[in-house]
Amino acid sequence: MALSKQEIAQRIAQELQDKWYVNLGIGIPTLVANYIPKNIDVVFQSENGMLGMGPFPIEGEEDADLINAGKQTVTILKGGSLFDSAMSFAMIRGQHVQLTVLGAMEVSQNGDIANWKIPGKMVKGMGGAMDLVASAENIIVAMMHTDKSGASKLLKRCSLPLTGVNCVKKVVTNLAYLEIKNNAFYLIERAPGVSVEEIKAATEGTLIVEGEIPEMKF
Amino acid sequence: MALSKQEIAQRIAQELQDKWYVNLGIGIPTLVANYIPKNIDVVFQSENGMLGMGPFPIEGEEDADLINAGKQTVTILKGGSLFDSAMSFAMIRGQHVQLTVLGAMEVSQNGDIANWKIPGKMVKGMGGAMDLVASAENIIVAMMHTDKSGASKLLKRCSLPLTGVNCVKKVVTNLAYLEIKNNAFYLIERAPGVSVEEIKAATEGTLIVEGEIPEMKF
Amino acid sequence: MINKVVNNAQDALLGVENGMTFMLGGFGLCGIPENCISELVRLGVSNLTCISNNAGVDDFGLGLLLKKHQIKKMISSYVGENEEFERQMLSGEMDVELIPQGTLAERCRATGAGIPAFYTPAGYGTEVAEGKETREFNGKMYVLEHAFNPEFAFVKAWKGDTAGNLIFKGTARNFNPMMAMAGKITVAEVEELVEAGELDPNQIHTPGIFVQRIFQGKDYEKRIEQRTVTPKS
Amino acid sequence: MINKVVNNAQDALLGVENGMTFMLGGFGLCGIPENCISELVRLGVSNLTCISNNAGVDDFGLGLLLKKHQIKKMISSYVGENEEFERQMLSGEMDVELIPQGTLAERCRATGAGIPAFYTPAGYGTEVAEGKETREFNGKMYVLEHAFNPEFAFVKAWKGDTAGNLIFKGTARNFNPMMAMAGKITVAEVEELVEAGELDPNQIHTPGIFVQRIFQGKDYEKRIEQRTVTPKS
Repeated sequence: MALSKQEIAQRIAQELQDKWYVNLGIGIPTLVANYIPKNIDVVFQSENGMLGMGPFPIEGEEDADLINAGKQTVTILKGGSLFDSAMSFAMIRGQHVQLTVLGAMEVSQNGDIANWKIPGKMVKGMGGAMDLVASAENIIVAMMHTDKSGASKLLKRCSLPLTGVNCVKKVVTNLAYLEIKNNAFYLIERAPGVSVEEIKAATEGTLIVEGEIPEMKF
Repeated sequence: MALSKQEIAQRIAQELQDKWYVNLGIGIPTLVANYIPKNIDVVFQSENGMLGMGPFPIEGEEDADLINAGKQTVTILKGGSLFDSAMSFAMIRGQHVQLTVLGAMEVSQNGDIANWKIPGKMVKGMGGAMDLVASAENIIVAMMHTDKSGASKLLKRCSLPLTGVNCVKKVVTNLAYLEIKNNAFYLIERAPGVSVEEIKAATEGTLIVEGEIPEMKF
Repeated sequence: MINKVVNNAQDALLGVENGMTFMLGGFGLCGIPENCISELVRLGVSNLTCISNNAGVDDFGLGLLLKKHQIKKMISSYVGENEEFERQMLSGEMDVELIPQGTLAERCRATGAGIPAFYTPAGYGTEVAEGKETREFNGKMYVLEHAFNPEFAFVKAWKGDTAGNLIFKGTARNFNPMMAMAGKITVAEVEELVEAGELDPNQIHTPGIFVQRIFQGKDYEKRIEQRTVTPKS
Repeated sequence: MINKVVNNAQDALLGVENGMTFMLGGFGLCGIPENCISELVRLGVSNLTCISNNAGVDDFGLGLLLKKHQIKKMISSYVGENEEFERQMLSGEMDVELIPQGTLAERCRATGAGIPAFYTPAGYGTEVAEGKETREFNGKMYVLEHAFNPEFAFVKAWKGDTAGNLIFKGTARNFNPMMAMAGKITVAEVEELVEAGELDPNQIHTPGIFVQRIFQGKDYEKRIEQRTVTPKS
């Protein structure tokens, strides 16, 4: 069965490594914070100016001056720090953040990503996404494999305006965990109960299937 | 009679204006701080990371962590601030400092200045001087009019490696107060008792003398 | 010490005119100069170019200026959460330049720091880089980005002193420090204005040299955009 | 929170090798990483390239490395006050690259901030700009300057916590924050090491993300180069 958004986040959380600084985008990526493996220390960076982002505040303790990049009230953990936006993006651009997880409307087999604009329809802006994808050494995209009409979002070429080029290395969808290399999507794991054929059918870009493809483990 | 170093500083201090932030170089410029006109507020910036530099500390209260750009122990005034070197030069480069006063080995009639290197002999380095002269809107050079052998230091062209080009607007020497424009030194004031002829003789660069040249007043 | 205090927002905004370019601090509604925005609405100045990470919401922040059609052009990184904004943008009533958030922050800093241009990887290969110089350094491609040239910067701080020194709180710091560096005239409104000497010089975020006018703000609403909480257990 | 604490200078400098490029914080003798410098002397590593605003004095600071001929090249803005330095430089034993102080600070920041290059007016028309690209922006000439690529950065802070957050004191801050951002491995030595959570997150100068190793320094001399005082009246 296809993964829920929570399960996508849970699978991505398995990729976290000890001592990593991590930036989580809005949407599914935010949920990753709920599934940090035991025995590892990771620190969440919020690009509006915080390291050590903690959980939502206890009801009644919200502080208008302490929000995350999604404008949600949050807390800061012991050992965290606060800084301005130039410093925040110095961290990002300077590759001090080890992992970026973000959502996408489209990803292409050469690692391009589109997630900020639908011409004539929706223009919310790229926020920090262009800086993040242009800079991060390690980018995981969290997304649905297809759109509501069933059309694939894993493409040969993105049709929407790009957010970044040749940058995405890993994609976790509701159907599969894929790596991008050699101008193709390499199928690494299947969602439990989802067949290789189903994934092939849902992937417009070149899909490489080498050997037996294991199911994800949670 | 030619001015003493203190008097050069005193004359320069008359150029200070209310609400100016001022960077004083090492040597004669440092002495300017002793002659701030009454009824004006100026703030001294030290490029190693301080605004609101105050006098030397009371004996016994020296703090190794509070020095000026000349590595001298100083104090910080109420309302001052401390910051890093990048921020300090952001202030300088961004023209937030209204006046720079610095020493020179040579100045030329087109406003070039040389003060950091004598090839084969002395190479202490430019420190912050190149940033200061390239950025400041308002630069006053404090210097002796001639070197120890009597050779002019106000030249048609500098012979030493330059610190900056076309940047010096005013020069106060032991003999005169001069402005630099139209590729010439304009004589504005004489040191008390020093004749125009003496100044002419000590100036290698083109010296313009228009009308009666008043003596400096202190 | 040079005294930068003015009486109120009205005095702080003297010289503001139609057609000017402003920077306004804040991320979402966090750390926005509420008093300055109210005064801009009251003054009714129009044809403004506003550089601000976001554009407020329909009835608060820069949304108040949008509603009155005072803004000709917005330069932002993210403009969601604002229906009137979207309407004016899609209808062409307002011009919008969207730029990556880190590029926006760095361009603000560059403006104040006397850096006319710098290279950044953000936006390479996208429409953000169209018409811009690109260049390779160490095998990676970068885009040349330039400083801004704003007439005024409006920032909001937590505490400030009479010398113009500012301290921000939490994530309300965001774009405020760089914008404070960048204004030809920088106006700072603060929640608490103290005498010079009361703030620890070692803890100042924005040195007073960058601030031309400072005033004690009033009636701060500090609206929360997304109130997310953990229920009391 | 990620713990960055190592036992001592010896552990902090693991991996230091001959021929490497280091950044070392400090202005004059103010805010220099005394413990790291001592350990570099003890290790005897040589052929080093050192990026530091100054080069110490004959018997303290980087002068200690100079005396042992461990430095192949110095990149600094000001190197007076050091006879052995002058001797090695004029004799050609050591290579010296002098660059404007603001350019040095900005290049350190750029290194840490992922900015490969930027334009600055400093040095235009002088030998500092020789061989470098120059360019006009708004009628003024600028020089293109690049980021560095140091293996280690050694910085000294006043207080630090186990998460690597740093607070500097007075003008001992100087180059330390930018260099902390720039090291592939940044080693911070501190006068006082505290638990994560003891420092106010709003007052941290260098966020812990930039620091890979931190240790409690010892035996600080904090020598004063020019002791200038006002006599007691």
